[in-house]
Amino acid sequence: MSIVKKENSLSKWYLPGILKGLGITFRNLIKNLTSRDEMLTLNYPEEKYEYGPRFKGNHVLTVKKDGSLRCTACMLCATNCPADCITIVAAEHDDPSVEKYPINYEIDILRCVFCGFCEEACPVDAIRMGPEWQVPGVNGASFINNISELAYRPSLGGGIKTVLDDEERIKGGI
Amino acid sequence: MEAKLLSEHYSDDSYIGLEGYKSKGGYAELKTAFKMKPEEIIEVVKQSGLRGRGGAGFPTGVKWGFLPKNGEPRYLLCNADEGEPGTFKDRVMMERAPHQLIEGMIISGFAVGSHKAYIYVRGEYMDSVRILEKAIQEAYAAGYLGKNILGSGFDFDLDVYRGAGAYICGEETGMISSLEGKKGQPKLKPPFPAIQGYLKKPTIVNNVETLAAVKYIIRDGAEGYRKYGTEKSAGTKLFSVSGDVNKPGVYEVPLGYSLMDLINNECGGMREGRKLKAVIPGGSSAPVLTAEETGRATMDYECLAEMGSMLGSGAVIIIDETRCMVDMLKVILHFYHHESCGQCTPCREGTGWLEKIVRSIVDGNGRLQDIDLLNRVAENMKGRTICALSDAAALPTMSFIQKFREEFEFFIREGRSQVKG
Amino acid sequence: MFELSPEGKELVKKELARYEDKYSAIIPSLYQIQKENEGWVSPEAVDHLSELTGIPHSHINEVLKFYTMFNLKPTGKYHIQVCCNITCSMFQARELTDDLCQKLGIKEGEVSEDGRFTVSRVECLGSCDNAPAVQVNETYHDNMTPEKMDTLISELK
Amino acid sequence: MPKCTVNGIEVEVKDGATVIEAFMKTNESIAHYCWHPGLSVAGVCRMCMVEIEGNPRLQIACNTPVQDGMVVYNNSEKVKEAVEWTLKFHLINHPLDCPICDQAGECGLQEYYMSHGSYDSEMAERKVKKHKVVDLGEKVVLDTERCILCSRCVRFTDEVTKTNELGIFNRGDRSEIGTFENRPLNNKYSLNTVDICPVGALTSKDFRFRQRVWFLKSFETICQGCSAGCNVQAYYNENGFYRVKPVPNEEVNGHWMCDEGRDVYKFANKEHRLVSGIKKEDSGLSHMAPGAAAVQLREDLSDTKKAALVLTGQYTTEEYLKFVDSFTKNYGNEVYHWINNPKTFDDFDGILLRGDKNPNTVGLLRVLEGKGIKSSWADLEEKLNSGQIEHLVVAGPENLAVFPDLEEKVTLFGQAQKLTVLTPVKSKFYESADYQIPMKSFMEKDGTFVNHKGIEQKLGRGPIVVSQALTLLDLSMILDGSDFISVNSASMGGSL
Repeated sequence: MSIVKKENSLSKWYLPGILKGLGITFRNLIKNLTSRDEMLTLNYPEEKYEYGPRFKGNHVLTVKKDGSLRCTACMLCATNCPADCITIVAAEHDDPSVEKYPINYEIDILRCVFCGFCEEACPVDAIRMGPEWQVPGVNGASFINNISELAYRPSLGGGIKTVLDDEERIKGGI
Repeated sequence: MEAKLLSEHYSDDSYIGLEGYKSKGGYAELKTAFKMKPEEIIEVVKQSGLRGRGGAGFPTGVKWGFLPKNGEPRYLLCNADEGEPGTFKDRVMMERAPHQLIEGMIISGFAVGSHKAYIYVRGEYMDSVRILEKAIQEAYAAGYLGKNILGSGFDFDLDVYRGAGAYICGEETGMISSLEGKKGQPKLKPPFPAIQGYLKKPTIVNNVETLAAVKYIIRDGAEGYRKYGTEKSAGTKLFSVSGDVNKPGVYEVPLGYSLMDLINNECGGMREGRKLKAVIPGGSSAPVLTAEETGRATMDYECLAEMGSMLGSGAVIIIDETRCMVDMLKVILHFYHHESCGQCTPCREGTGWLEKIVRSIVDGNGRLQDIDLLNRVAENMKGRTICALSDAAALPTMSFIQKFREEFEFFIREGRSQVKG
Repeated sequence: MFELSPEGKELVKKELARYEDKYSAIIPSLYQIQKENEGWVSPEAVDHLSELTGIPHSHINEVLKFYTMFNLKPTGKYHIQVCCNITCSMFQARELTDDLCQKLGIKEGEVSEDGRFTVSRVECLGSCDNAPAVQVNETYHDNMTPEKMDTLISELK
Repeated sequence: MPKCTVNGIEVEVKDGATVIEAFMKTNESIAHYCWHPGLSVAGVCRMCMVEIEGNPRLQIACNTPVQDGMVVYNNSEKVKEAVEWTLKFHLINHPLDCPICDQAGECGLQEYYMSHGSYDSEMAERKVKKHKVVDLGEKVVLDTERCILCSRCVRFTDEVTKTNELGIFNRGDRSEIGTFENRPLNNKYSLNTVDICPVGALTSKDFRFRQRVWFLKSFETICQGCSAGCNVQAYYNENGFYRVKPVPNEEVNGHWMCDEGRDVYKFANKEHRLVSGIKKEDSGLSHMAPGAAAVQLREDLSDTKKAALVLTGQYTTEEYLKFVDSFTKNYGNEVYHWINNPKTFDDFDGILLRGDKNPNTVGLLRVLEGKGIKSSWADLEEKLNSGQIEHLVVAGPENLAVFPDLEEKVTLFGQAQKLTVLTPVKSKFYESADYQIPMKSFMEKDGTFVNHKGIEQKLGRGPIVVSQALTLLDLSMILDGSDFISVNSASMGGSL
């Protein structure tokens, strides 16, 4: 981008430009000090930016009304995952109306590209991409999220419940 | 104009017993038949134009002709599993004239070369079973059944088998399955029963009325029998009339008889003088006729087929103006859903689907597109299965919708029946 | 454990010999079992019959569950079967059934408290000229009305 | 031999063949559920509708015999619509279980929905509910809701095993398959019902939920479980083998295989395998590369005067040829045949199962005969008992489950001064051996098995599980003096 500046007599001198620039800086300094709401930057990490509701951050496994995992271990997310970062181990559930559920569900968050394909592939609304994204860890292992992290981490407050429950599903004949 | 051929003595109680039956000319034709050659009997039956009275209307003589021409053992089965809603003529025949059937069966057995025959009676007809069993005992005692009947050298054994409640056993191969001690599921054709039927042996299955009529064909000859009825639908037929008429019951009239005459003359007109709305002319699986069509209809195979309906088993259900057709269809479809044997997918799933759609209309949850859906489901059930049960559910559905569409639309729009207010 | 009476066993044996194929004896034998077993066929009875005839129990079970005249639950002494098919339903058979159930305080298929009655809807009984038709055990009752039904019930008691 | 035209392709079929068989012969696709070449015709699914020229009504191909000059097609609009509707009827009461259903990915309903359906469901009513997760004994789980009542499994138990466990109960859309009172389906061929089930109604407990089928690759090989030599398809992914299924071969196994044979993939998986060569030394067991162990074995054997070889019928003919040749050339003619279960060796259950639980007994006997080796087991026992054998080399079995006498025999072999066990699998009984050398399993190598009838069948090599393991061919090269391992084993074929 080229900016064409109009030559005038003042611009030939050094000092006026400097003073003008300092003026802008000083004005903003005062503005930032007096009205902090309008400040454009954040004091990260004390302050965090709030993203839109459709932001694709760390995964959340949703739960049913009774608090158990919604996931049926169909593996469609793992199939659809382009980064191959989802590992699921399925098992037989005692309740025949549930039948199949994951005993282990791991997402390697360092491999994840946050594309959201898992969310789209899920037939039962069991996985969603949540608002969080900045989760620090001390070694590689701490970036492999398991069920307790994905479904029941403290920030979720006991798990995100899906709207449709089994009873409603059966009632609706789905 | 009642033509009493088979039903001449039905009102006579003594006709049930052997003595009474013999005094009215019973077992006379058996002697005549034994003087003929089996092929001659088949030929006479062919000539007489007798067609199956159970529903399909297939020429009986032709059916007999399908049997292999060798000495292979074969079976004659009498189909008395009368389950078609609206039909009750076979029960009347068995209970009023058991020996007539037995005599017809011996002659038919002689004609087709069978030495073992069964009468498959539906389970509910316990009275018929008792009466038949007693009659068979009498016939054995009198030498009409068993070895070397009347010195003719012909052996014939007859037994009664009691069904256990399944409409589908009225289908000939379903009946054979049931007789073999299996579920009464119809068998794949080919092979046809005449080639491979009961226990994989050639088998002929005929309706009670068909077999009983053979006696009269022998008595009157082919020409004598042809005096009744029309060119293509020869003879007389027993009609079970029920519904909104003053005198429901079994009436024997020649084929080709006017349906309105049947209602007005034989059945004493409409009940309480109400207006005729529709007639189901051949049992619940026959497409319905409107009042206007009823006025033109004659009771024979051709006329009804031309009108898109069928003669079926001759069960005439008269419906007057106070009846809701949507509700009637629901009852009919419930029946077919209940009775589908579950073998072929289109019928198993389709009958249930049809009933559910009509039920949701009756419950007030119908959608206008349901009417077309019903039609399309029925259309795609037709002719896609082993037996005709799926057609039997599809045909009335299509005809009800075609002829009484506005009643269905009213029901869906208003959530209530048009006629019951 | 259910076991057929000696006469029942005799009948089964006779039926086995009566038809060309032993499988044909299943239906008559089940009728006999039903008669001796309070109006229904229990799984033990199927086992018993299988042992008696040498026919696989799954086959007997197939037959048992296919035909509607075999009851899979105990029934009352009088099994009142109301035809609710086309002609009978035109003549208020369904209302009659509901009425009857209400009077006896049972639902369809249940046994009344005194063990006397079971009510069920059945398909066409072949008595359409006398609609609505009712079959109590093996006897037909024609042209039923609520009043006639009341009389019938009181007679059966 | 009548000729007919199928979708424009002329084809000649056997007398009495049906139209569907003509379709199969031309490789024209035809939708079908109930028809199975190994079972009787039921004609109930109504999917195989075809149009026959001169017949206004659509017919089912599976029950229509081919007549000479018949012109049949199933690519007309009329047929396509009929098939789509029949599929609709199949699906209206089918539960949406695909996410949890093991059959997903190889399901007939999914397949035909993609090829013949792709419509929006018009079923607004409640579906029929039936029994789910019905336990049918040790091997099979039944879901009656998913069942499309094609009756293949029922016909299988009626016609093939003749055990009659399964039946279809009730009627209409309330029909359910099942066993009487949910009794177990425990015949020796029960898992075939799972294979032939076109939907997810019958699933195998062994395979259930362990893997989605689209993650699996497969190859064809020969079952190792007994001398019947059934043709099988083995399924695997990077974590190992998951299941085997039969492959039709009219001459050998028809369309079936036994339940025992379904377990043959298990010992080929890593957790059961011996992965390194083990030499017993005074200081304890020393682990080394298999090739190195083999070289040490060669050196050890070269000092021996009396060496003997024991062979089981679990290796390929090629291996026997070469190895027996090397061994006899280098160490003399002492070669013996270990028969694992002499009492039941000649048993046959009338369907497939053979008492001889080795896949290549006939191959071994042919090789021994060819080499002119006649030995009796009694000889070996006597020589062992009298201490006449200095070094015994045993080519042990892979499938330990069929060697009930393993412990007893290994104790017997221990009487030799030195014992070498060549084995693909680990066993605690081998711990006393001086050498344990890991071998490749039948899944990982080429070669030939000769079944009881004498039919030679080639193995299809799958992925390599233990890349360093040897074959008898490799070993014979080492015994012959080479220090290189042949190209046969590690360098070829994909590795897990």
